[in-house]
Amino acid sequence: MKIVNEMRLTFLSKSSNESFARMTASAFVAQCDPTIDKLADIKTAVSEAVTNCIVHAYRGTTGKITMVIKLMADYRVVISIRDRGCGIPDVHQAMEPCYTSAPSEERSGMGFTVMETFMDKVTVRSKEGKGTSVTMVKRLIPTAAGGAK
Amino acid sequence: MKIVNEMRLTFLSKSSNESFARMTASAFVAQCDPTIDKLADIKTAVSEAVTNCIVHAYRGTTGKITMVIKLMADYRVVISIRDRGCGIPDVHQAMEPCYTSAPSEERSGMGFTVMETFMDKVTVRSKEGKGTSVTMVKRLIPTAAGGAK
Amino acid sequence: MRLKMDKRDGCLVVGLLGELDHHGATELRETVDAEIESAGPSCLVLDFSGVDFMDSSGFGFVMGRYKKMHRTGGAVTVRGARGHVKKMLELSGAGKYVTIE
Amino acid sequence: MRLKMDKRDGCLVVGLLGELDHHGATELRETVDAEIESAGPSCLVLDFSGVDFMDSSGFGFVMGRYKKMHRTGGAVTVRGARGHVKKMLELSGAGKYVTIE
Ligand SMILES: Nc1ncnc2c1ncn2[C@@H]1O[C@H](COP(=O)(O)OP(=O)(O)O)[C@@H](O)[C@H]1O
Ligand SMILES: Nc1ncnc2c1ncn2[C@@H]1O[C@H](COP(=O)(O)OP(=O)(O)O)[C@@H](O)[C@H]1O
Repeated sequence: MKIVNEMRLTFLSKSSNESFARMTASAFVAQCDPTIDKLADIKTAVSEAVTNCIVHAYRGTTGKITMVIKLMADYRVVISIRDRGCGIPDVHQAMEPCYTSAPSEERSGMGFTVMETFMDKVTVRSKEGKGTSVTMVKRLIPTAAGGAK
Repeated sequence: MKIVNEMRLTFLSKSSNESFARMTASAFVAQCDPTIDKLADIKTAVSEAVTNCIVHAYRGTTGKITMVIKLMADYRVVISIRDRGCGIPDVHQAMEPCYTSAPSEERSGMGFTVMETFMDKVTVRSKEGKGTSVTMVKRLIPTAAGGAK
Repeated sequence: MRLKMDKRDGCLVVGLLGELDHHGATELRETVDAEIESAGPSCLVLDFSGVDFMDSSGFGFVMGRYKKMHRTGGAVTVRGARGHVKKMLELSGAGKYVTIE
Repeated sequence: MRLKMDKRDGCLVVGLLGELDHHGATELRETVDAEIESAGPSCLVLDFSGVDFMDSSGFGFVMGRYKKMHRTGGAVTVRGARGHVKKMLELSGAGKYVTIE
């Protein structure tokens, strides 16, 4: 499928960059004229993935986070957020609702659940000691089969 | 001088990305609590440099533009915007007010003048056939010598 | 994030202003907890009408305050959430522990 | 960008809404020029009160319309610019050619 527009952003794992990453994603996706609701869904999912890099992947250190966003000709938005942090030993367990490795820090374990609720597809690839990449897809206009706009 | 925060954004030379680049710069610099005026100055300078990549560097083609922003511990913001486009044969001439190589497209030749007016320092490096990089510095809080905030 | 704190009839009313993400929650937590400890209110009202954005870090923030209040038998109410923030609160399942108005 | 066009006493009044950068100027140019050609106004008023942002592409847009109007002896007025947009218009030196109100 043809890519209509594409961006790549690299930034440091500082918590003040969480809102920056959301705003950047939102400003880029805004080019497709999404509904306010869909834009809020995307901002929330981006926030979860970026926060995980800061809180978990680079725990106690500062590393680089990369966010790539592709706007596809069929109105799908593909967002991937990558870190080179500690990795996830058991991705299946990590994605279960309420599972968190940091309950003492008031993490709810709902980050992946939120991503899966608000995006159409979430894929996680991770390697211990190497890092994690989360790829999320959202359709901005339902496909013909899915009904009208 | 210590870098407090840093980002790197790569995007395509499409005119719809002009406002995206401005918004991203603005969202990142907003972390330093700049005045609204200084934020507008930065957005304008970014817009000029990015537009030049789209209009001049990659004329008739689509290429990649990279924007790097560094927030320094002394409240300076350093923004560099780079392309791998056609380059500028005579940088001195290009920076003169009202010089433009594209008068028929309603370019005013005032892009560099605007950058120099709104930023504290503008440095241009260019190589024909290789590309151009524009580095701009803005002090968000005047130095002690320059008076109070 | 910014905060407005107010005491009314033994209740501590905390108005949150801004974006309740991990960064924002970290900024607030200590201030709110210090106030709970010094005032010892029997109920805590979190006024979300000024919250423009919330992610799952917001769930953690609400549940953390619930746990703290619960230790002394106090109750927590979340009030005034709108739009996306309201949708998020519903998703969180926090309604089992705190009153959502 | 969006446009509002209106005719008043032989004047074409064009209200610009949005950000007047290279992208925005490119979107508008043809529409405004087509209207100038069909209506043949003796003056053109560019209402900038809805312009939130302008860079040097905006100078080119104003001067381009000035040149077009000038060919038939028409005048151009720019009205309602605020804040940063006003500062930009002053910097442009366009005031030598068009009336800035
Ligand atoms: N980028 C990451 N790097 C390392 N571990 C991660 C990453 N993202 C998620 N995890 C792990 O997956 C768990 C569940 O993540 P999530 O559902 O977002 O909940 P929470 O962030 O509240 O813990 C985390 O507690 C952590 O152990
Ligand atoms: N990134 C670039 N790549 C190639 N040429 C450039 C670039 N930026 C500027 N130039 C050259 O410098 C000239 C002056 O630029 P500027 O002052 O911004 O005015 P304008 O964009 O209105 O022409 C341009 O007309 C062009 O010839």
